[in-house]
Amino acid sequence: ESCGHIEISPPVVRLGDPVLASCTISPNCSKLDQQAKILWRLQDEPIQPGDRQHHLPDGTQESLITLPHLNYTQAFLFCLVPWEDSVQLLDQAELHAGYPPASPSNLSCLMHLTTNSLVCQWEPGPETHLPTSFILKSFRSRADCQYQGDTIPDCVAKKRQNNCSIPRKNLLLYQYMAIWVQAENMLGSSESPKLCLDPMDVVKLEPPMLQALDIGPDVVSHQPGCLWLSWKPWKPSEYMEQECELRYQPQLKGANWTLVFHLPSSKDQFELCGLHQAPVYTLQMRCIRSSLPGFWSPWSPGLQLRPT
Amino acid sequence: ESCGHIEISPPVVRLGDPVLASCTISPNCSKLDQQAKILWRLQDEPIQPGDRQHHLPDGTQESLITLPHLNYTQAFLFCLVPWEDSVQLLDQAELHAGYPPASPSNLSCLMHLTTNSLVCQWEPGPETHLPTSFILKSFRSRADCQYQGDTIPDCVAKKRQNNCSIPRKNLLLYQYMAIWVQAENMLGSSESPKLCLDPMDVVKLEPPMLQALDIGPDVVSHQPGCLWLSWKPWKPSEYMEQECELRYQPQLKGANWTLVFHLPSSKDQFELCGLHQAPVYTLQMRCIRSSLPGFWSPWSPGLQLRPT
Amino acid sequence: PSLPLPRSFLLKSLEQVRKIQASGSVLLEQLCATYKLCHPEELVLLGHSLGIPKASLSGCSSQALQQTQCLSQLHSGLCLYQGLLQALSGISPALAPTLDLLQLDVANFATTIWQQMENLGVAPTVQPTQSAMPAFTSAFQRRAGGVLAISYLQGFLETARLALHHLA
Repeated sequence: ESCGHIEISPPVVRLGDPVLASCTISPNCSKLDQQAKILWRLQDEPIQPGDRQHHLPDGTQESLITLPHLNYTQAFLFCLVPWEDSVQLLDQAELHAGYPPASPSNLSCLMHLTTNSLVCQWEPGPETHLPTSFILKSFRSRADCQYQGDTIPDCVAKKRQNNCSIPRKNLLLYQYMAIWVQAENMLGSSESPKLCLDPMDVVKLEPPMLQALDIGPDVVSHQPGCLWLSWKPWKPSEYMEQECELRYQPQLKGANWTLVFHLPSSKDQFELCGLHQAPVYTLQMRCIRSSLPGFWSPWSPGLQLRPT
Repeated sequence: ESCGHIEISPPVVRLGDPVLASCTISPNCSKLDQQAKILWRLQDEPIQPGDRQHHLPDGTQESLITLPHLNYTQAFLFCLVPWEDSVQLLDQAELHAGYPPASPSNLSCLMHLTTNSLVCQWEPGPETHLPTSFILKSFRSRADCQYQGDTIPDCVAKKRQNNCSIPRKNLLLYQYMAIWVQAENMLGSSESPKLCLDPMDVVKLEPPMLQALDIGPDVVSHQPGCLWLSWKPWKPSEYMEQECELRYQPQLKGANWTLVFHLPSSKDQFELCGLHQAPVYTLQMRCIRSSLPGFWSPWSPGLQLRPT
Repeated sequence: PSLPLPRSFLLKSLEQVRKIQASGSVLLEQLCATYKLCHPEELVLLGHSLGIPKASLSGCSSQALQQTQCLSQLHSGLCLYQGLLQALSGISPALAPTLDLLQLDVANFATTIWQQMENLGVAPTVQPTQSAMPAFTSAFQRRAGGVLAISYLQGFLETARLALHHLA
């Protein structure tokens, strides 16, 4: 006894596009008189009649309506009939409207040595108003990423998250992989441009551990304006050959940084002299993978030291 | 080719009790000469010979050793043979020692209206040094908990946690249940005394929302030393009839609280006068389920107000 | 005479050797701390009876360094140790993550070597098949086998490191 059934096509449209709906009352619906006038209501808008109402060969009553421009991203369409001095709802359908996804942009990836995962992020593009899935796709390749090797399992981003983390077991370190993002919703799909990278060339490097060295009084060369340092690389990156930079600055308003280049990634004892401009100096260090591709680490937290 | 196998009995003992171990070398162990002297090592202690070594009828070599007092809560026992100028390990067994669990004590439960779960906690008693499981057991009952109704699914506490949360779907509110904790490890088990409670009689009540009422200038009766309040019960407990208390105190060193008893759980407008001792007064409220068992909520956070 | 090896291959390989050696020593430290298995030399007999293999790097020795043979032995040795590490899975929940990472790093290094052999045109048509792995029948055998296999791997990598420096 189907006393009212709505069909809409298509269920999802571009915002502003038309929607065609039909509401049918089957003849065996005993409660309604067969000449009932089928009415429609979109959301909370006023009730309106259908464009056309007619009987189908099997006696079914059908009302057709075209909503010229669906301007709700989500809305309910009701099929009703008049009832005493009110109306009765027969069925309800959910309409969705939005946009197909634009191509995701600014795809970038970093290899996290602490979690051993490759984390990629992107910009999703304008709001689509529709549930849209973002999937990070990749396959193994060679240097120029033309060669298509084994496909790597998809990395499906969580809802409303524009990043995804490829676990270590899906990564072939020291080999190139092609990687891109695919966005998809009910109105279409799109892809970002492809990246071609070796995960180990995009390591997120942390700064070295910089420490003051307390030199015994005997060793101190009594030369004023000196201080002694030691540093060692960030533990998870110890196996990577790195080159580092030191910068120091007197604690004075508007003072400039002085840089020391091409330092090794670990040093037990390093003397820095000529520090006469202020009682306290701030020192920082950063490192980068040497002779192989990599990114600079951020500067280490400032170390305040008093020269002799 | 089993070139060495340790058997210990029992694998878990009370701390300080003896342990008997045997190490056997089967005749088909080609790599070892059959007269090899079987040796033993406990953890990092010096190597020692067995108490007795003999051949079994099937040619197996067996060495027996009794460790008079096992004083490690966890230790490795090694069976070795001399080899060139060193030794070779044949097998390793893990020994555990500790105590059977004491009866858990101070079992108490609170019904959390926000998570709709009955959270019980207890004191586990002295350290047993052994993996010990704590399980909250309960069954449905009547007022005096003598009657044994349906058993409620066990609530297994997470490791090293002395509390457990019985989910709403396992609770029959407004009915009594008997509830206790069972502790168990390899050396025995014990039970706490039983509690008999209706979850709704042990609700963890939160204080009401106390607010200053800004009375329009016309209404103000221009009587000095007055202020106006309104309060409403904590939202999740709104359906519970509650009785409340108000306390107020002038912001003076060592001032006492003055209490107002038997107040309703919600009030749109309440006038408090006679506040002449200080420019600012601190007010707090608390409530309790009225005419049915319950606990007092904590006092609400202090509200600082200026009487007229 | 064999074709010279690209500098990036040698640098990446040396980095992979150091990476594997680093996690190998972490695992050995954990096996020692957790199970008091601190001396591989006390496990040689057990190694024989379990059939734990030692991979040869004769073509990489400084006296008779033969590039193609060295690369080929390096690759098959890495495959052997990857198989061994795989056979050790289930060693213990605490060590499983480090063991999994070590095994993946060894497998990835084997791919780096194989890739380079293909680039040089010296890669056999078919990858070497995995030889039979020892069956560990007790927790002790798995732990002791782990200590032995990883200490053999560390020695293998040390020889590889020297050879790669020679080839650089």
